[in-house]
Amino acid sequence: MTTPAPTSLAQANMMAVALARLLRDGERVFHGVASPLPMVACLLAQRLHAPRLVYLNITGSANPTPAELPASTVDARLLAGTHSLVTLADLFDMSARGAIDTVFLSGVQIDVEGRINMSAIGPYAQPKVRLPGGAGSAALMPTARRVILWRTKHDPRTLVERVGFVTAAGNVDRVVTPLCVFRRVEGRLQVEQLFPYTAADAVRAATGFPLDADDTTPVAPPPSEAELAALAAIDPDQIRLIEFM
Amino acid sequence: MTTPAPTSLAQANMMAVALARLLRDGERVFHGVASPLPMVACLLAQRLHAPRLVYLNITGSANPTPAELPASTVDARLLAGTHSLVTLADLFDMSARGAIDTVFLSGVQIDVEGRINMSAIGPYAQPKVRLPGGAGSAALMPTARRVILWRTKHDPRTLVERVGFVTAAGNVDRVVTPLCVFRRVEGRLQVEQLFPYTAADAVRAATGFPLDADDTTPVAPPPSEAELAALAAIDPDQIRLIEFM
Amino acid sequence: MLDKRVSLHEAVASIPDGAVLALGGNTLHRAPCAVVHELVRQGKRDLTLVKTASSYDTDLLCGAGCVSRAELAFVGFENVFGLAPRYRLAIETGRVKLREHACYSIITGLRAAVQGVPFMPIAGMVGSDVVAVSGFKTVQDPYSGQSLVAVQAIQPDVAVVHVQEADAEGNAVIYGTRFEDVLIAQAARRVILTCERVVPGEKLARQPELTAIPGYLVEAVVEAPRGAWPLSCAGEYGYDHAFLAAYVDAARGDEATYQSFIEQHILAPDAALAYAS
Amino acid sequence: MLDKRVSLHEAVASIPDGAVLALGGNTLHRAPCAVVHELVRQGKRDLTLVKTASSYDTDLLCGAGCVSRAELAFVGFENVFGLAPRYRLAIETGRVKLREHACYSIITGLRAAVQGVPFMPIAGMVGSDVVAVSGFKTVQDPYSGQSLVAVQAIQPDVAVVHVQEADAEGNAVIYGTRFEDVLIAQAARRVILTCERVVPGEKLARQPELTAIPGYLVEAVVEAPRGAWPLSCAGEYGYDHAFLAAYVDAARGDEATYQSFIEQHILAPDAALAYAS
Repeated sequence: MTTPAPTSLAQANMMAVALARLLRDGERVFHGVASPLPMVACLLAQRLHAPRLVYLNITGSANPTPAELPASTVDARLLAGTHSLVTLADLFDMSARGAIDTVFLSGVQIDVEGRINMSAIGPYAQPKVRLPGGAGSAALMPTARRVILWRTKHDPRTLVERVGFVTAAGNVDRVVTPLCVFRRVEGRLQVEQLFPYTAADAVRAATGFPLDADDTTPVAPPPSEAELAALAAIDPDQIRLIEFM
Repeated sequence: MTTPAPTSLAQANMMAVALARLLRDGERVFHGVASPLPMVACLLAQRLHAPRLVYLNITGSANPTPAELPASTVDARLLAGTHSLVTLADLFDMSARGAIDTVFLSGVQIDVEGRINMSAIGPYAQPKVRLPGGAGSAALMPTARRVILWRTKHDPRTLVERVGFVTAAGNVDRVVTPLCVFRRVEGRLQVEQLFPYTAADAVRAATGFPLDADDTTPVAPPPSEAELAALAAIDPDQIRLIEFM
Repeated sequence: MLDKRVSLHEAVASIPDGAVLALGGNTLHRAPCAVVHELVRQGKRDLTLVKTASSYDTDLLCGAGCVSRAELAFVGFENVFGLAPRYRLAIETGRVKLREHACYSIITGLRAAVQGVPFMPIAGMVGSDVVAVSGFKTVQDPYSGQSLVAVQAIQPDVAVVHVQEADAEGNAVIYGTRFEDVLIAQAARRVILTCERVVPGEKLARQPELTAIPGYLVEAVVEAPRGAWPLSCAGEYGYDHAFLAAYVDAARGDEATYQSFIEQHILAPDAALAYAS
Repeated sequence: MLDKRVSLHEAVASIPDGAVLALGGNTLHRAPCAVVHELVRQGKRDLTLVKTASSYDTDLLCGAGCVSRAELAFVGFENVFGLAPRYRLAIETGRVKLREHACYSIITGLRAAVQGVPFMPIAGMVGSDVVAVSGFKTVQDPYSGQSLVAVQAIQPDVAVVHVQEADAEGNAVIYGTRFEDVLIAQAARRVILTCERVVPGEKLARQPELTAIPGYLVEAVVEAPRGAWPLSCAGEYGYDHAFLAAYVDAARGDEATYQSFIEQHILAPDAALAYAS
């Protein structure tokens, strides 16, 4: 395990804030396993602009008020304060019947159409790397009203023209990386916002598919004082950094 | 509402005892709504010869120890002492996957093949009498390993050659009435045991399909002292009589 | 935490004529009768009822002319009072159109809605004439070729459930049997909850394992003490034998007798107060 | 009340080579690890694992050579330790044959088994290559003609679940999230329960709403304190970060290093005792 690069905290903060800003008050938002940044983003959005957001997670809790954030997002610490518990099946059912507004998912590879690979690098039957698998994504991605992808790596092997194996495909709306926010427009990812510490040419170079990002591409506002203060309050142990290790 | 005929208690006792005798130790037995006699029979069998019988009912309890018996067999009094609760859906699922041994069901009409009508007397679309409906029977009867029917009326309009409407059909093994126990042999009901207070010709006259019951037909042993004592202990308020009113 | 409490009148006013309405409880137990009575008072029409096993609730709504269609598996007062007179009459005269079910096919249809699929295969049903009269089709298992009865999704417009305890956001605790209450709450587009008492959310947070229906599925919460009356509510009260006897007696009578009973016991301005006694 | 308590050794000895085995818990949490360790000790072979999201349990069983097939949707140590090294290796070398799933298709297959039907339609899955590689067929809704992915029933031979409390008959209370534990207990032909502690049945009778798995579905009860170790058990203990770090480190090493770790920590006669510390 390597230690985070010096810029990791800035990137983690920017990503958490960017994810949170995409969330709307009153919507039902869900994340699954291995999702520290979405966990932080949901709590952040609730604290800032979306107090009525219903934050659901794979532990089956709703609107938890965790005293400390876990590194595993299936952890019982995510049950603290909840008034209800449901099973994984109940949550997937909700998405299946259109009752979840936004689902956070990730992919080891993400392609220009927003499809993800969580299954295998190399030939599927004899893979070079067997990946963890897509967990809920193949069922959630076509049924959730909106999918937000996130990935803490942004390089040409991660953001590719076409994934070698489609673990899941569906209603992807945005993709958030350490460098930018993509939006899917007419079926293809385009840079919607650059992050303040990056430049358009760096993003183009780090992306495995063509982009028209340039100096006119909008830049996301950096995390505000209020956002940073809320982040510090929610995640004092900087669990959000774990995805950068 | 009419008061029970003088012989009703003897009939109710005999039926409860006959139903209980059909139950085997260790099996899973289920009854649904409107089933006072099966409720009594399950408790009786557990107390007498089947201490390991798993008694399940539509309230979702298992092996309850009710302080008093309810007239409705969906009543919360049937939860007393249970260590678990499940839903109706869970119980029907159990039958569907072959995990229930014996199910008690009834029919306003029962035919020679053991099919029941709980739906309508007269043309289905414009019935002379709309009956309650079969509740779980259409799903349970083909899937339960064994179905025991009971009916507190035994006359030619109740036990018919062919029901006008088949609410449910399936794995019927025995039918218990106030007069006798039928067994289904090669698809047709035959008298297995006459009750001690009846005669073969009376049963033939009361049945709407041909029977070969005669003087050589076995007679059920009357309720024993032990059976009657257990009945009195389980059902001191004589809830079992309610089906005769 | 959102406070979703509204008055009984307001909650029921939000149920439109023509709605597909799923009612909680089972036979004589824990049906949302306060809402049923208010539906009669507000003169709702053309409802479709969805329930497995029902009694007074369905009988009254049919007798009061609120219902035009029903998907049901059992309606009766069990052995306590026998057949449901006004339900019978409504079906026999064709005023209410029944799509007869087994309890399990209601459950299966609700499950299909919960799981976002248009149909679900069901075990059993074979040999029952219900399959034909209710228009159930068959489906082949694409793996084995086996033929099964397929049940269409049943998605109620509104589910109404009466529970013992809920917080103001609609997290609901059911003591004793849950019947199909959780299923109808999941399947329905909207959920109206009535409860014996509203409790502080902190109570539920201490033992969230007990919460049967999560608040985020619930649109409105009505505090309705004795809200299942005259039916039972586990741990709170049994069914009201005397009232139900009087009801069934009136329901077996002629139309004038029955309507007079409804007028006196359901519609009269002070009738609602009597329930709380 | 039947007393179904048996020793860990006896319970695991009853699981035959070649069994289809469903494990409770999820990722780093409440998997029945005491049973997993004993499976390794007893040298079970040719198991098929069924689970939605797994970590150490699957990795160890694959690494110890107990597994030949798997139906899974996710195996990894989340962000805590990343990929599951021995699971990876087993798939990459072809020693374990994976039928890849989404969590929801595992759930749907289990539900089909629970409901006694050979298949069930599922929402979603469209556009995923998993459909083709795992051989999921499609089915048409007989009502609308809509095409859906159909999942075959998954009926485990044995489900193993670790819970906080159970009575001697196997009535099981799960505090916190239930994951798919109830579902696998319903779907499986046999259920083996391990628990932190056996409690008197009277405790469960006081609040039967908390019983997640009814005893009549359970064949054997093993009292196994710290039975989820080194994974977490809600309300009892967190996962053992130091042990898992050492495990993953060894699992990333060569075969000798890994087998030596298993020898020392799982197979050694006093290894089992160390878990209780």
